[in-house]
Amino acid sequence: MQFPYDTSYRDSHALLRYSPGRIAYALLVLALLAAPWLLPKYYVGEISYLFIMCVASLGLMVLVGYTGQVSLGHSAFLAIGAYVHSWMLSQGVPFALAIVLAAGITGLIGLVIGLPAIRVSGLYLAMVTLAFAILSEHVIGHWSSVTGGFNGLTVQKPVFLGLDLSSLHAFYYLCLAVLAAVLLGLVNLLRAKTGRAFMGVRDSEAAAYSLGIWVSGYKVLAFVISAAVTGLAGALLAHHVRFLTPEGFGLILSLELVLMVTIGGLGSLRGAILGAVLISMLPTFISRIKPMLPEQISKQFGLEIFVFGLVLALFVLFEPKGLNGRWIKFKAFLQTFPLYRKDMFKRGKTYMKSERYK
Amino acid sequence: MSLFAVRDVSLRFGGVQAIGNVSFDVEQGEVFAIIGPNGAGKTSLLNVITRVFDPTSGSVAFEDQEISSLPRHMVVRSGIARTFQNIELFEGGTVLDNLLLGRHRFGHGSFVSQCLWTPGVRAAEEQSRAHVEDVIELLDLMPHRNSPVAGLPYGVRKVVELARALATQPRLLLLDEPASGLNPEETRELAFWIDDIQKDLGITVIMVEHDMSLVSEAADRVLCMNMGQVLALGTPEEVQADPAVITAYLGA
Amino acid sequence: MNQEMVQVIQLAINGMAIGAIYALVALGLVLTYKATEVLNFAHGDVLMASSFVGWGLIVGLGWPFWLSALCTVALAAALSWIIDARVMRLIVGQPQFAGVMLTIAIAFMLRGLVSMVFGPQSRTYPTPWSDQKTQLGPIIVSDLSLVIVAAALVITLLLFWFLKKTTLGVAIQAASQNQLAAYLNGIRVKRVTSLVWAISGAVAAVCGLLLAPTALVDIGLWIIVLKALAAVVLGGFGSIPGAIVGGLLLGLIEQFAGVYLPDGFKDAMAYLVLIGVLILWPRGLLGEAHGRRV
Amino acid sequence: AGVSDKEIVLGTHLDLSGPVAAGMPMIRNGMQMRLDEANEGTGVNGRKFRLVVEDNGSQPQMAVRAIDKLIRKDEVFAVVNSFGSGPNAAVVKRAVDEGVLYFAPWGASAIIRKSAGDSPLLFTLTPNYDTTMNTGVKWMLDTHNPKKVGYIYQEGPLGTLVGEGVKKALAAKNMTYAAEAGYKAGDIDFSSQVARMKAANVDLIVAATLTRETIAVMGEVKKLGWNNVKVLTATPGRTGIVLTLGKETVDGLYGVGTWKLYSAENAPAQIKTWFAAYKKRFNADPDENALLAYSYTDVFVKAVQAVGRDVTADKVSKYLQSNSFDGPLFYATQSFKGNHLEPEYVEIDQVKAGAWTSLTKPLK
Amino acid sequence: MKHNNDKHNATMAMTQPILAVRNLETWYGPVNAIKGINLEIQAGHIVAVLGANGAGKTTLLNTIAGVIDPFKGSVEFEGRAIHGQDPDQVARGGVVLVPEGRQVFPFLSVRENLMMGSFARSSREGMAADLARIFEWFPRLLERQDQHAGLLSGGEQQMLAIGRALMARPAVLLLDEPSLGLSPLLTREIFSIVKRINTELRTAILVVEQNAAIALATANDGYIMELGRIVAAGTCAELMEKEDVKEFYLGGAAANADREDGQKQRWKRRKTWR
Ligand SMILES: Nc1ncnc2c1ncn2[C@@H]1O[C@H](COP(=O)(O)OP(=O)(O)OP(=O)(O)O)[C@@H](O)[C@H]1O
Ligand SMILES: Nc1ncnc2c1ncn2[C@@H]1O[C@H](COP(=O)(O)OP(=O)(O)OP(=O)(O)O)[C@@H](O)[C@H]1O
Ligand SMILES: [Mg+2]
Ligand SMILES: [Mg+2]
Repeated sequence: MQFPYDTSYRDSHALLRYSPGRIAYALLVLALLAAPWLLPKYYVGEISYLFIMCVASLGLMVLVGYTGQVSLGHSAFLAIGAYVHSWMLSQGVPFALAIVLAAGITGLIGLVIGLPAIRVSGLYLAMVTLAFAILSEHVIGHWSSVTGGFNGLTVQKPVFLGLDLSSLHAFYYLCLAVLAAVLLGLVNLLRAKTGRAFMGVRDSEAAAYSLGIWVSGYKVLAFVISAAVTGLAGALLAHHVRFLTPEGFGLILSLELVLMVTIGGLGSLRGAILGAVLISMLPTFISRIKPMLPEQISKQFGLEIFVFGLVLALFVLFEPKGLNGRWIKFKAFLQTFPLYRKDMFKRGKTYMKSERYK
Repeated sequence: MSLFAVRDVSLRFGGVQAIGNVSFDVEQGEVFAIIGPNGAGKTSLLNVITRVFDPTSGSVAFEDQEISSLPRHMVVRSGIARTFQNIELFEGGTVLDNLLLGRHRFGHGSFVSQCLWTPGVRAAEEQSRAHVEDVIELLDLMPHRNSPVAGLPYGVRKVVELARALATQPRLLLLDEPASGLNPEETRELAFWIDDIQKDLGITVIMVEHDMSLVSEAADRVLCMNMGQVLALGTPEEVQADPAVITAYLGA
Repeated sequence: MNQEMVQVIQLAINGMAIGAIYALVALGLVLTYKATEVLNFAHGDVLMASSFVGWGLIVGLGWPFWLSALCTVALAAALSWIIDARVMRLIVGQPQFAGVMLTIAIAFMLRGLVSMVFGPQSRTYPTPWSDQKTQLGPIIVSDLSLVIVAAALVITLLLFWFLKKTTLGVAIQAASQNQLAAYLNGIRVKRVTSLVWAISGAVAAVCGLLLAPTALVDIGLWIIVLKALAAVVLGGFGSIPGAIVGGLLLGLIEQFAGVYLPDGFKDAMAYLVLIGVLILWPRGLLGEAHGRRV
Repeated sequence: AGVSDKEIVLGTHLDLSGPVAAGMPMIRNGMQMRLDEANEGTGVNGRKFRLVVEDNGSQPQMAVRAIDKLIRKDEVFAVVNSFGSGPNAAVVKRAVDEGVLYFAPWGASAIIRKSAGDSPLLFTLTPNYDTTMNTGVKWMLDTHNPKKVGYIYQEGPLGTLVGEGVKKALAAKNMTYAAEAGYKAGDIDFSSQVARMKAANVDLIVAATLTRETIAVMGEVKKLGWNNVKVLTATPGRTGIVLTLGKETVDGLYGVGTWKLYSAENAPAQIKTWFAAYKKRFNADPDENALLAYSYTDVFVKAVQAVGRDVTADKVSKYLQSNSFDGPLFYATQSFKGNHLEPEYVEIDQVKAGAWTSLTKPLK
Repeated sequence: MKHNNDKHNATMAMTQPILAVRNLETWYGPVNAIKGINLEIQAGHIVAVLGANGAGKTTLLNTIAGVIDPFKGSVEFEGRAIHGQDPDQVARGGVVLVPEGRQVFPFLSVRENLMMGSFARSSREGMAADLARIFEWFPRLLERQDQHAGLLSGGEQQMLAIGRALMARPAVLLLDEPSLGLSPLLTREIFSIVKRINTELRTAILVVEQNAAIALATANDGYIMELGRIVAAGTCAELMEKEDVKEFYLGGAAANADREDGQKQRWKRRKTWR
């Protein structure tokens, strides 16, 4: 059993207060650093991709999980980040500058898309972002002089200080570094004033105003941060794919991102990462288990999507608080060990609360 | 010149005249109660003061500054904090989170330094926390400090809201039915707190209230509204003795 | 009538015909939204599945069209009832978005099931109206479009009357606005919400059956739900007239933008209008006035 | 890589879960059929083919993961008959850079070529949309002399590429589009596109459309009673399925064919047996894609067979480059020039009485 | 406490109670909100439940109404167990709850809200008369009958919620803090209406209330809850005699005495019942 207690104010916002947690995370970091030498090539590449999706998922989580604004158009920010980055590389802009500018420009576009959020909210906002994504796909497809249109755009290799970052290992570390930086930055931001203000905007606008939170400002700020982080992920994704076409950034990708944050658990960065891992690995996992099924079933078309849907449904049904919720229960189990009651988290009757007044 | 002045404020919702030409002054250090039948426009008046609604006409001044055209989020910066009739807490957070949000109007470092969690930001956080702890202590919230507000009993939630308003270090505090849902014992405690807030912290209080025991115990002056109009204004005793107030509000 | 006029009228008629389909699909979305505040992403897939079932009955089993249509509608209603009663029910009280996720999951499963059961190939079946058209002076309308418009009209009026004028209809609205209070008033909330889902499923089946002759029985039919979504949003969530207005508007915009604006603006225009409308009317054209009292 | 004592591992990535998943069983089955034939007995020089199928969902990102798995985990010898312009363009470079043969990707050959940096390990067999369309439209212009030409296209690589060919043919006659109208994959209504054509009063509509859209466009044209217009569809619309689903609606439709088309009735005996074998094995009627996948695989298998026991990508590549091939769907014997199967024959067909009837000999 | 309960039960043992709660225990996840409660309502009686914040009063009512399932124990209505039923079933059975915090249907008009109340009634008969009576009792609602309920003031919503429950013609009416946010005049009116409902319609009423004075004056019997348990029970007359009740619930003499010397006494004596 573990009892939380603070001995100074600092304790309460410390990130890892107890040594088990510290040790666990230190081990995780070590494992991630060593992974490229320990794992087969294929997995190293897969994990790099996971890192990228984690960054994108973190970006969306800031918006959906912390300010409660749903975006169905985040694939557009990925696309913008990827295209801006690739275009700048092709214009001879150095890699480091290009990736920062890609994030910055995507952030600016996030600002423009965030402006309607001042007036529009909920599902209406989701639709605005969806419309934006469709429009931007349209623009990318038709602005062929810059984007290569539907014929695609080849992405130049990432070179930083004369170092080729496109090799399997170098790219792995690049993605890991970006993920770590984004994660730390967001963790800090969200435990500081800005993060609390986001929560305020999400839970009660009336109260937020009364405490001096400039609600519209923070809503737009969340869009900007979210877009910039997602744009950053887009820039990395460009190097992962090495060849950009507009179809790569459609509605499906947006949905996947939204699935990541909801399955992960809204309102938690850990959830964003867990969700990204689950959703990105699921198709691979399904195709791995397929050969184990009898031929009549495994050769059926539609099996993939059916199983994908089934797994999603099971997750939503049995863990509506997301993977993060599961994690918290697991921790509670460990911390209260002999006293843990199974029905501690049992769900009783629940009733729908209208969200229409928001 | 008084600390706070409402001048000829009117508010219409379509055909409903929620407030009609209400004027009053509140002096520094006063506890000013607003009473009146349900639907008299009391909450609406607080909403006009805190810029939730634009008044159809009239003006509101605080410390000689016109506040009826401030952006909504700037009101608290001029020193006015409020609570809500139907509790508006941040349900996703703990009591502590809610109170720390009350400190929003004080600087905590730039955006970038927040991302980097610089020593400056950390110091600001700790300072906020120290201030919040004072409020927690004042209002006896220690046992609930780290509880999620979502599961708290109604009465505690009311106190948390009050505490959050206090955390903004206001000079004028607007309370909307602070005693509703409290039992007499708790109401008496609230009276003590209001007393402390007024005497020790020097905060002027305007409260909308239906519990006459609290009003007569805590308030210096009382305004009674009816159908959006001022019905009576005076000391608690005077107002409670006013026959118009008795017929419209108190009952025989 | 000069050439130009004929064209404008023809376009308007075409736009209304396609708009009526959008509106009808949108109507189904509005219903489930009204009853359970779930944005049903699986609606398009119920529609698609119904068209396959319709094919199975008409072509596969060789049943007469009307009997098959009736059975298909009943099956779709039953399916939707089950989706609500057995699946959606389990996550009541969770944030709105959990519901959206769940319907997406159900959508995937339906799509997978249909292609596993029927195979993924496109197909078609005959209807009493296939390849028939009606000529009104210089204007030509396919009979199917007329049927669609009529169906949209009848269904809308029925639903409108049902929700506004019958006690059960008002109870449906009540259950959606405050479920706990509805329970406490003795409204059989579970039955009522499932009923609405079933109605919505039936409407989807009608759409699926009417759409298949022109758009083929195809797994990709579900995509129409995106258009319907745009229509719902244009008109305002939870508003039945809104869904109709939104759907028709969308159809007309597409039609006229497709002919009179430069190539490439057909879809873009619809979404630009959508964004513009929402900025001016953040709750859609006919959405309920909202805002919480504080 | 991919060649062991007993086995040659081949990979492919198809759209198993995306928008065109419906067509994939045909490709996979056709390919599998040819490989199984090769595996009979002792197999190919003592080795047997094993095929690994991955899903690309028609999305570049998924394709990248699929190819990474094929290359790094399954260590395939070659990627054969992988599907989709975008997915193939996105991944081809990864494969050839690792020394993996990339054979017969289904998609826009020129784009895939460009993306691969003209690697000698890439062999494209799909005729280019732009060049074949150029030939087809040219024939229409010469034969029917349309005054105004309109273009209806699916937004995406198909529309872009076909458009390039059409434009080129028009430019040669000093013409441009009188009207063009795009649509998005998944659209169900084509009345506005056809109305736009009608408004521009065109007398030839070139349609870069797939099955459903081709039928719908024809349906609109017929509905309007618009008799003095011809509709020419590109290869993806010139299929058997368009006939079965479109019925009378598609009567009179012109199509640009880049391979022979058989139906169960009019096929030569040899093809009929093949149809029967397919039906027996997969319990479904094959379409031209199945046969096409079969023929492409056939070319590949022949090359592997020919180089003998010591199989390397280089050798297979050399063999392919220096020999010519025939197949049941090819209009004539063809060979690889610059690793692309040439010449690109084109035939103009028209739907008459429910069947594609050729109007021309194969044109170059 | 035991003693109290026994005596209380003994006095009423001859008639079967219309509603009986036995050994009820309810949990919110890890929180034990009520810890074994026994309570009875005789037909035609008004019972008041008093208690501090968080005592579990709302939880008790919610458990009776079927909003929450109890962990242990039973709720019996007219001798039949009703715990574990869905709230709509309980309501149609005749036990209707007016929940804490004005649960109105915000986008329905006031009149439609009232119509919804009649869903639980067994017969449609006399509905118009009931509606008229409610409008007579709450004239304010008549004025606002076509307005969306969500736009009413707090007090107006409370009236609406009570009126709506009455439309169900319940056998047992459960009221959770009906005076919350009402003006003193209205509070009194509501309680007089409660009394009238009780006498005119013979409805048994269980009312949770902070305003103990008026609650005890209206009710026949009372219970006092603290931290999930019943700590005192008896007829209202008995309860009003208790010193503790006087001091803590009736805002008794002790508190006012402190002010005599001009200085408020800052001590807070917290009652712990045992
Ligand atoms: N947004 C609105 N639209 C229309 N009418 C409104 C709106 N807000 C309030 N009203 C009406 O204005 C009147 C005054 O409401 P207000 O909430 O100020 O009353 P109150 O004095 O606070 O009452 P209570 O003591 O019951 O809380 C009420 O009749 C209410 O119906
Ligand atoms: N949803 C919930 N989740 C967790 N705990 C809860 C929840 N609702 C109530 N509780 C806890 O159960 C206990 C009893 O709460 P309840 O609301 O029944 O009290 P009450 O007597 O009605 O108080 P009040 O006078 O404030 O309405 C409290 O300690 C409260 O914190
Ligand atoms: Mg009020
Ligand atoms: Mg309570």
